[in-house]
Amino acid sequence: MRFSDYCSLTLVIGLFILAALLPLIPDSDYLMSLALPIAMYTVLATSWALFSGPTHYISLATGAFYGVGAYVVGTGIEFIPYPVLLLIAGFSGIVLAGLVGIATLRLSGVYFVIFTLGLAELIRQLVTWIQNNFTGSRGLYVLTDITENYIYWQLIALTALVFLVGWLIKRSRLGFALRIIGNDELVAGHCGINSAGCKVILFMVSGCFAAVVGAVMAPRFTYIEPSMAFSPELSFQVVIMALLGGVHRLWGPLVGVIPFTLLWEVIASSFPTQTVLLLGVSFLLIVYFIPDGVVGRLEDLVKSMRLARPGSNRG
Amino acid sequence: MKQLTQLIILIGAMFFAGLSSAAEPIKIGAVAPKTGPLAGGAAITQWPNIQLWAHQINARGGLKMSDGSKRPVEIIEYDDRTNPAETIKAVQRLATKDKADFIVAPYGTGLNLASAPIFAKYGYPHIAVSAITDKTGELTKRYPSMFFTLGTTTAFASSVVDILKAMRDAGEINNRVAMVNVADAFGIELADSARPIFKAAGFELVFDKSYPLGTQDLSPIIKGAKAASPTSFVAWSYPPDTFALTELAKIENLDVKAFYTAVATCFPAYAGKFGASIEGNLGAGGVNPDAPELQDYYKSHKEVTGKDADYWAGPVTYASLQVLEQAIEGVGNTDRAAVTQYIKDNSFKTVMGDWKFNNQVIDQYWTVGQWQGGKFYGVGSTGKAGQKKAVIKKGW
Amino acid sequence: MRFSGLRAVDCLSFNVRENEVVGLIGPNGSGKTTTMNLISGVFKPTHGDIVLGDRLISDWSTREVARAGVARTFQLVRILPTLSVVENVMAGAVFGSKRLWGRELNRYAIRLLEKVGLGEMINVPTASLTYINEKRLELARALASDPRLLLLDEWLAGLNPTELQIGIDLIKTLRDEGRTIILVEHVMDAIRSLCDTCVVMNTGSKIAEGSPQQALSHPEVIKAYLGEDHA
Amino acid sequence: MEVLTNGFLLGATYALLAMGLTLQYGVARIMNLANGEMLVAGAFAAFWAFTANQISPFYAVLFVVPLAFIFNWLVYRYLLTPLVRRAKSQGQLEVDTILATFGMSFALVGIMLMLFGGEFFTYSYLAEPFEIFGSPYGLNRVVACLASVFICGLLFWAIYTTRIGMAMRALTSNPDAASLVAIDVPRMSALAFSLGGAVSAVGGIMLSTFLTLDASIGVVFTMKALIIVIMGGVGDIRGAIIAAMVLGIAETLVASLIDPGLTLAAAYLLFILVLLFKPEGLFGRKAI
Repeated sequence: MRFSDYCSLTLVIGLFILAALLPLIPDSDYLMSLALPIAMYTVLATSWALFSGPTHYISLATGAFYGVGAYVVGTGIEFIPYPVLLLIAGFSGIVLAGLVGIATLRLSGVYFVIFTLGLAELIRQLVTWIQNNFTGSRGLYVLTDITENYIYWQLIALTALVFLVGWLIKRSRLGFALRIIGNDELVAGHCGINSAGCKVILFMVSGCFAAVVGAVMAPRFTYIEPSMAFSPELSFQVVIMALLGGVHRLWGPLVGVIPFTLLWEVIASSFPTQTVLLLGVSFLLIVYFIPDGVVGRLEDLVKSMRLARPGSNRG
Repeated sequence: MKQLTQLIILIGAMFFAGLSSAAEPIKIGAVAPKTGPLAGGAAITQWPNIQLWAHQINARGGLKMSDGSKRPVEIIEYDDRTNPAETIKAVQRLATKDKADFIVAPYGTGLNLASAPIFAKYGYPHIAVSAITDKTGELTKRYPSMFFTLGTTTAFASSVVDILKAMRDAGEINNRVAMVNVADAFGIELADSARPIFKAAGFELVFDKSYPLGTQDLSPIIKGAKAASPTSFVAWSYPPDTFALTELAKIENLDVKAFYTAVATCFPAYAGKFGASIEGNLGAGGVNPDAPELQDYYKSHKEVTGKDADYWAGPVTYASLQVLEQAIEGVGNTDRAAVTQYIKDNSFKTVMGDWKFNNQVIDQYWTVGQWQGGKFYGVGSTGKAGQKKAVIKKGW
Repeated sequence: MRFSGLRAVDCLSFNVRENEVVGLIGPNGSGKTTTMNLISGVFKPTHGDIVLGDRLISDWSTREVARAGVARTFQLVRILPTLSVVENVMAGAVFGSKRLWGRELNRYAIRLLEKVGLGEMINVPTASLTYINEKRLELARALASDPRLLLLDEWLAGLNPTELQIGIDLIKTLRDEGRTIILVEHVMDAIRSLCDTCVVMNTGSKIAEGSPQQALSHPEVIKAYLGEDHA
Repeated sequence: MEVLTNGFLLGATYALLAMGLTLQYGVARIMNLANGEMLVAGAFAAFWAFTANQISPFYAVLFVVPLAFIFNWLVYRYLLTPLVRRAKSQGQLEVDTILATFGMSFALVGIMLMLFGGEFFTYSYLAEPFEIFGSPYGLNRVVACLASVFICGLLFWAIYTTRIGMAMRALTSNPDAASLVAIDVPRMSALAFSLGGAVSAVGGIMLSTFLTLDASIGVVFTMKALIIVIMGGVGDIRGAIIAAMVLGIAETLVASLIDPGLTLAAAYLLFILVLLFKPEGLFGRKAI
């Protein structure tokens, strides 16, 4: 590693420590109510971008994995220790993503989008059917002593983990393969890359994170209703946040999550009766005016500044 | 459009109320769905009652404080889009940023339970009206400022069974019951607790199926239930399915002596849609609409909000606001701990009769209602006065 | 290598021996590129067999064919624009028969770049390469897997005379190294100076085979290229 | 027999749902996720006409169709054309339109909430039994089914016999080639999109006679329509009709014979199976 790498590593670790200390600030409750969704969406959007960034597949399955994670905790909380449940949730996410990936990643882009959109609905129905006919009302209540702060810390730890995993993938053969696939899938095949396999692995990583996030969040909701756990809205929010930030850099989604959560908060608190309308409009504005994401915009800006500086050379 | 003008009028009213009494308003937060799956229900039982309550209080100058001054109420509304994460965020925002003095409980079991820790954390009295759960004991122990008013799942299920049992003992129906439920938390929980109760009472569930939330065509359900030739039909249903099941039962001429659909049977829109044919239909909830205080309530509800109130959760929501109102005036200031304690210790006169919380739970409540002569009368309860006798349904 | 089948390419059969350069020529639309795609696994033959060494590879995917040691370039150059020049070459050496990584990979890629004459272009953005340099880069990527069989699809097309000479010399060095190459070309000079054997195709079928001289003077070939009058 | 008739009625309803989206996605290449909201808007109009003005929902068609057409034309012209122009590839256009129309669906829900509030709206119209083969069915369902058959027939006729229809079919199979043979692609796309919107609104009117709806329910219908369109093969009206029928009958069969709790699961399963074994849809052509 070079010196600058050490610098950025220190910076990143410092930021994480700062973020983790947030709940300890007195009167930080309102801040926390924003920081918690930011942390949650950062994990979701970053892990989403790990898959969708390089493969260009828009996955709307986040809600499905999230719901599965929440249900694992809901069903098992009374007789399995919580940390084990997190592992089971992650594992379920991996298995589900693997199955779905093998079945659908051969489909073309738009079919994949629709399929994943339906996936949350499909799983919700299977889960409720099983619950209805076999387990009864078990799995609905999650009464634990896990406080908001602990949930937040778990999410921060997950954020660190997702960044670490993302960084490791980037440096690995897998990451390199993905960049080639993203450029030209035919060439990738001729280079001996198993593109379907790479996509499935990534989808599994992303599904695992989403499921664990669902599991972590479950205690916060106390009562798990299927229609809310498997919410398609969540999937879309993750997509739009990641795209707003930019999916080609590891930290891109983070840059999208923060402004979007804040914007959301401003809309929700200032225009409580027109929330949905304004959300729709802001959604449209993002699609029309920031198509390359904030990161893209930033990079353009940096580029134009460099060009504007006299005597500077390219690169 | 209508809503917009109403809003303007409301704001105007508040403005003038604010002018006439210089006292600082009491901030009341309100979080409930305006969009999402539960928005339809909240638009009938939650929002209009908050509007009515605020209107009435401000019309009489505000809440009386111990120093003799009158403080109007100011409602801060948030839409949680039927998303528990948003409910939590909105309640937290109300508590920390808006510094609301009190917060009206959210709408729906899930949203109430999700936000309960926040209410507890900041010491807000949390009169969870539209929450039906069997875990009231555990929840009230965990959250000392949480109150329940609508009843428990088991009470709802056993009340229906009791009514059917009475009918059977009178020789009006036989043992054959068809039961269906919507496969969402509410329906699953009710069906799950109803099954053993039916069995214990000697009923036979000749048809027992669930259907997914959002099913467009429920006719296979009604056809299937009809084929099992029951004399009673029980559906633990949500509003859209309540309407659909009733319409289909009518079309198919499902000839049962007892026809029960859960949520929304008590909605005015239900009567509006089906007219006289719903005579004898049973549903969740119920009130005693002949009680004078309720008659006043229905009249002013129509005047202020322009809509008819329903026959169950709406009046209960209003009653919970009356509890809050009387507790604040009883304490004479906005000390939340004192108000919570006051709610625990005192009894209240509400549109639903006299209320006294027993271990933070109202244990006398309506469970089953029936359309009789164009009104939805309570026919099953846990010890409410003015209960009518359930009658059998005589065709569509 | 035996080969036959498919409507676009029909009744085609030829062998390539090790260390041999085979030229595949024919008028436009005669099925040359399709043949390349069949060998490299992009298409699967409906009839007939493709054999590499002693293994039947007809049903293999591009990935499997590549891992078995077949590398190719494309008629329309396909470089990877968001990767650097060095990374473009690395792409060939990581996943196929060669599985390099780390410093070794980097050195290996730079060596190959120098070999194809791109030694000075290592730090140039990929998007700003000239046409011949794009072609060189693609060749370097194909070579990176150290292939048993190299497929060059009109690699010399579109080059100006000076570049053409450089290109021919480059392929010559590859031949002298003992590489096995199938060459699709329109440039007859190149065919003459590079190929050991030459297969001429028209409308999907083989019409002649032999040394370049023999094949190009075959009456069918002249007819196919120049029309009836010259036959 | 009863099950089949019921399945047919449901299938016809689904065909009505999907017809609009088929035009919008098949011809105009817009994967319109706001399609369901258009449908709900149509239903709202019928509800309003019926309850406030005692106008039969079928007369409501007369003013809903032109309004929906104009509205959708404006949407296409001013909101979607920039995306079409910007898109470098079909894939990018798909992503952009999916996101944009999702935003639109939010905005439309917001507008409807503002205008009508969030309550359920439902009314009784033709809710009388109608006997087919000796068993009763809702007359409103039967009428909706007939309307669906009529609309599908009309579209079928228009697409397969008129000049404009031929242009649209050309557009479906290859937009680039279509522009080469002097088909005004932008105008034709706008026409198809607006027509699709109008058809969806009519579907909403029909549905409102027997379903209970509210402002935010549109996404449910969008989802169903998407499944049908993709199952049927993009841009193919015949495919969409057959897929709708298959789905309707399959759902009814599962609900009647196995368990109503699994109807939607069965629908998705069918969807996956079709995609896996015939990725181009029941009637679609193989991509080249």
